[in-house]
Amino acid sequence: MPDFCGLELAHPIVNGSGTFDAIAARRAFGDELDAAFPFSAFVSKTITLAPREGNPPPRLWEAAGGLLNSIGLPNKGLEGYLAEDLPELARLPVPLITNVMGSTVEEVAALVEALGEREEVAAIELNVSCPNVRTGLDLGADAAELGRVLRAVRPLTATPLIVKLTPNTADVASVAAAAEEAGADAVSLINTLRGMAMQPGRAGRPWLGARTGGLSGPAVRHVALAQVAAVASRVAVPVVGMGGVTSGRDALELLHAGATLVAVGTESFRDPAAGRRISGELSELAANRPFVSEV
Amino acid sequence: MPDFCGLELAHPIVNGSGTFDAIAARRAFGDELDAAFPFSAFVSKTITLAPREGNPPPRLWEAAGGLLNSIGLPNKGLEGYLAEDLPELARLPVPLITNVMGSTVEEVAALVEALGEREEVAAIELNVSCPNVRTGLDLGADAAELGRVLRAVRPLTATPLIVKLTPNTADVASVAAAAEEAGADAVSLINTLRGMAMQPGRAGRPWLGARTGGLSGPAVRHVALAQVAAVASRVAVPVVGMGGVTSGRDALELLHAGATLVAVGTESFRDPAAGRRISGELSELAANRPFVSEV
Amino acid sequence: MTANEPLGPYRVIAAADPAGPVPAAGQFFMLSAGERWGGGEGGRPFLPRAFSMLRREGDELRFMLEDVGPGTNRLATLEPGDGLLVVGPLGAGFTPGDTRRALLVGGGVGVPPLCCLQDELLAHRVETTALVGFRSATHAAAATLLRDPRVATDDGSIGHHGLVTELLERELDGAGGSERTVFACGPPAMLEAVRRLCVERALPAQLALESGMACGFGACFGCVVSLRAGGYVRLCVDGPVLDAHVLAEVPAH
Amino acid sequence: MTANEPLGPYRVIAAADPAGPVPAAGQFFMLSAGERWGGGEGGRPFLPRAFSMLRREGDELRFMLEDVGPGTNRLATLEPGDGLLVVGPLGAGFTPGDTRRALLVGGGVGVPPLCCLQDELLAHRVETTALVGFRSATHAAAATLLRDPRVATDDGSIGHHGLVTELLERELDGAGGSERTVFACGPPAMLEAVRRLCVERALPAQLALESGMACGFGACFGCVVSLRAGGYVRLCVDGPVLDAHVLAEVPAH
Ligand SMILES: Cc1cc2nc3c(=O)[nH]c(=O)nc-3n(C[C@H](O)[C@H](O)[C@H](O)COP(=O)(O)OP(=O)(O)OC[C@H]3O[C@@H](n4cnc5c(N)ncnc54)[C@H](O)[C@@H]3O)c2cc1C
Ligand SMILES: Cc1cc2nc3c(=O)[nH]c(=O)nc-3n(C[C@H](O)[C@H](O)[C@H](O)COP(=O)(O)OP(=O)(O)OC[C@H]3O[C@@H](n4cnc5c(N)ncnc54)[C@H](O)[C@@H]3O)c2cc1C
Ligand SMILES: Cc1cc2nc3c(=O)[nH]c(=O)nc-3n(C[C@H](O)[C@H](O)[C@H](O)COP(=O)(O)O)c2cc1C
Ligand SMILES: Cc1cc2nc3c(=O)[nH]c(=O)nc-3n(C[C@H](O)[C@H](O)[C@H](O)COP(=O)(O)O)c2cc1C
Ligand code: FES
Ligand code: FES
Repeated sequence: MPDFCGLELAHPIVNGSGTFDAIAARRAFGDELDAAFPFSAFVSKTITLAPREGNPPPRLWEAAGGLLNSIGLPNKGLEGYLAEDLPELARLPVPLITNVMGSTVEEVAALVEALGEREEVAAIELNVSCPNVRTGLDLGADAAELGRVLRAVRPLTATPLIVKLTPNTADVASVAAAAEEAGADAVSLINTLRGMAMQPGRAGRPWLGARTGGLSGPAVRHVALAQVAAVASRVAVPVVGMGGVTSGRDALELLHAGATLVAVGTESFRDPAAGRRISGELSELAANRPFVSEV
Repeated sequence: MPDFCGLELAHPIVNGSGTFDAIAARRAFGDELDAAFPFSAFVSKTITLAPREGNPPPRLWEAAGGLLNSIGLPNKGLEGYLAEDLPELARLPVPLITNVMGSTVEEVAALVEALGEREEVAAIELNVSCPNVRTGLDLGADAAELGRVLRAVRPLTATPLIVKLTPNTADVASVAAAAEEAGADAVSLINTLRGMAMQPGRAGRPWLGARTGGLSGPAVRHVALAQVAAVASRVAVPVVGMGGVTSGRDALELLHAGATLVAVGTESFRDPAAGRRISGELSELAANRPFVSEV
Repeated sequence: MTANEPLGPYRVIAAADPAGPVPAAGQFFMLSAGERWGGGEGGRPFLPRAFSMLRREGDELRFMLEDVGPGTNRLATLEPGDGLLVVGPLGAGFTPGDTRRALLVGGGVGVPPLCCLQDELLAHRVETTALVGFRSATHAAAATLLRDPRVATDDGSIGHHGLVTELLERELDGAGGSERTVFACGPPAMLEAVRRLCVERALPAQLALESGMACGFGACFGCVVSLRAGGYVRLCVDGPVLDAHVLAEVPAH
Repeated sequence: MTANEPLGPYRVIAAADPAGPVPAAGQFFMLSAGERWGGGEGGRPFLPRAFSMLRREGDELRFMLEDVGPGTNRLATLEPGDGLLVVGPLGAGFTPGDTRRALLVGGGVGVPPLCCLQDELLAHRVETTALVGFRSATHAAAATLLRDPRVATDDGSIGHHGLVTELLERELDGAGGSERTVFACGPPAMLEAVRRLCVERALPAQLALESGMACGFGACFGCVVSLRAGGYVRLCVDGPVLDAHVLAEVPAH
């Protein structure tokens, strides 16, 4: 029973933000889904202050051992989320983590404040893989900028705050340390790696509607392990590790690298019950094979 | 016949540094290799000032769609290279590009000066994926540091200088622009993505002798396309694109993204003649399918 | 996988699904091989692939597919007994609804959902006309899955020499043409032509679209198509069958 | 791929190689499937796999392999006619050299290079003694590839109940034991035991080692082993057969 920021979770497997829509899944698979919910906590797709349509299609490109996506964070906006989605998500049998993103301090503050008031929201995850208006870089690529934003919003709520780091940076451990220092209760990583695909047969034309996208899946698993290990050895707050997990063994490796929870993303696309399968594999591994622990 | 920094090359396919050892390959495959050399120029493994043994084994881990390596730049050092390897490499039927790395300005300067004097060396490639003594970060992760080093060494030789960028950075295009401004004649990318693998069955123990390594192969192809496109649209100097190329089609996509040459790395491991195959596929594509060109 | 048989250049594959819910015409399933999914061209396939249900016979689901890439290639070469991951039924299928005479229009691998639909309509004694287009007579083998189909081929090797939308136009211009409901599935260019025809004539029309899909159950937001009114819908949960009149256009991919 | 046959729990596979150079005992080849290399456990295999030549018969190369992971699994399930990429012969094999009586010591998938070597030695009328260890009698089926082998099994189900290195020790303690040259190939623990025995007794010994390899032709510097004198050598170009006396130890992987 992992304890994560005060939440008692049934097992260490949660979903990666934006890779499982519990409301749509309920429509597709019926109420049995809730009875055997694949994750020990549910992480929402990223919510922004104003509604977003997302990027123009195509939004998907299949890569060797992975997926490149340029979804572009379509969502109903804060109000729509609170009015329409939150009641539905509150019915889930597991705690709800709401993921948010803003491109200015003010936006982030408004999101954190509004969600912090809702007791249905067990924790807030802040997605910092968004271009920062001041620097042009992703907010999460720059330790100083991220610290500035966090110090401004941290006092606005008592709800645990998870910072979802971007992997597209030279030194993720320094960024994580800055987040911890500025008051983050946990960090999560990795988000997708920036990538691009070309339209078959059309010279120089990108395939994705947004030109570039983010790579996920087994292709990024070893990058995730390196970043999670680097971050976990640098910060004291709990780490949610993710990136390319497809099995209990993969999850265990992230736990051994220092993660407290492991998120499953792209693997759910092929197997919607992957979370449940992986948490089962994980307990089997723990039960059957006492691992030699030496670091 | 691509013109690259004044070199007239027979086709656009070269090798990635450290992924083809022309001297060992001659021993394995005999002199026919030279007769049908797979690349239009040969790029040496990275040479350092002093000899290096490289990292402790294991040095290889197979990933989904790729390879994680922690070879650690074993080499005979500058003197050994000049005395033993250069005469052998000068016999190759293609121009020789020598790749070097130093961890201080003085080291880089000594390497560039010594190699710049040798007419067997058609160009020098500077590998900047090495931790910088001043900043702790990779030299190539930091535009200002890289500019400083390049401005110091650029005047030391008239031989074309290619800067091999590191992909482990937030904004590779800015680093490329700094390299260009400081006098680089070309840039090459991507080098390997930082990654880690765990020892099967041993909790938290890294597999690689050096703990972390670098990811290459098809798993990184879309990251390479994004970085090459970003760099090519930012700098005017020629770009050598690489990362996960396994076919003429992959190579063409990098060319369309703005590369002048394409390097083949990991793919040569499975197919030592991959360079020749890929350049053949490339000319076939060019001949048979007039691509619609629109950007 | 319980069967894998050729049908002209296509394959009809079957999967045992004793416990699954009964799918409706136009619904689809996400399929992937239980083993060795991957390792094809470009290291693919990685994601599952969407296939419309062709028919459910007893405990068996049937699909018809064309080998066009690494995913369909792998599925086409599986053998009975090999593992197959089946997720579904998914999405919103056709809504036959009223009693207007049904015009089924399809082409190529767009035939399967129309077969299902025809079965359903015939069971409800609704009259149907089926118009189907193919590249050639060999491909037209798939027309045998339908009852009384009228066939068009690109090369004229069987049936009407030309596009199936020409047959459709003739039919709509004929007696009772304005009293039809159109149900269509096929390649984008065909569907776009059908959409235009039906929008021009203000005819009710339901189009079963395709789009790249990563998940098929609403999780990834990757499969969106644009609406005429602005905004996007996810094809896997709000479709794959959409009202022709709400669409901006049928996307080329 | 021209043949794929079981030999106990192993497979013996054959590949047509009409144009290739004639390999020497102890040399190896890098193999990979022509199609669908990948898509196994963890998305692997990706790199080619190293296999010692078992024998060359006519234009055919033969290999013996054990299915231990995604690469060997894929190769073990190929069928005659399927594409196989073959790179080689590679590396430095055994150097039979002198006329001292040869002691061949092997275990499991270490048998193939000893078969080759025995053929060569017998052709030069050098006497050989072959000692081979296996997990069980079923595995010991691979001993039939050798002439007059003496077998040890871990479970005692056939031959000596114990380690092959016990047979070796007995042989070295016996008459003429100090007049032997040892040629060995097998799992790391066995090779390390052989190395110690031969170093202690100052006996000439050549060990065919294994190591993870990415390329097999000296390109990647990934396959290094430590020398007693310090430094590393690449097993694929300076080995896989190395003099036992130059090694620091036989690495566990
Ligand atoms: C709801 C629905 C129902 C369907 N029903 C059927 C059916 O009944 N029968 C049938 O045969 N087919 C059906 N399809 C189509 C089928 O899903 C595709 O043919 C299949 O996914 C192709 O996969 P592939 O790997 O064989 O080829 P791919 O190469 O994956 O697909 C071919 C197309 O995908 C694009 N593409 C190429 N490379 C990539 C890449 N790396 N990433 C993303 N896109 C790429 C190109 O546009 C190319 O034309 C249906 C699709 C949908 C959405
Ligand atoms: C010169 C030489 C000759 C050989 N001759 C033979 C022969 O004649 N017959 C034969 O059967 N075998 C032979 N081998 C061994 C054979 O090459 C291996 O068994 C084979 O490579 C295993 O591949 P696999 O994919 O089946 O299993 P893998 O899972 O790749 O290999 C199993 C071992 O590799 C390690 N491993 C696991 N995962 C990974 C990973 N992701 N990356 C890197 N390492 C990993 C572990 O140590 C594991 O025990 C030889 C090896 C060498 C070097
Ligand atoms: C289709 C898709 C949509 C995603 N949307 C979001 C999102 O809205 N917010 C976010 O923080 N991360 C998002 N991610 C990133 C994932 O949560 C996760 O960090 C990443 O995919 C790596 O994990 P994986 O390899 O297991 O998929 C998305 C990933 C995918 C593939
Ligand atoms: C085994 C190995 C060794 C490498 N050694 C070097 C090196 O010495 N110097 C260097 O600049 N890059 C080195 N690289 C990086 C490659 O040159 C190339 O940038 C990278 O592998 C991406 O290309 P690929 O995906 O085609 O392999 C090495 C890569 C591999 C796999
Ligand atoms: S395919 Fe994933 S949302 Fe439709
Ligand atoms: S396996 Fe690549 S150098 Fe030996």
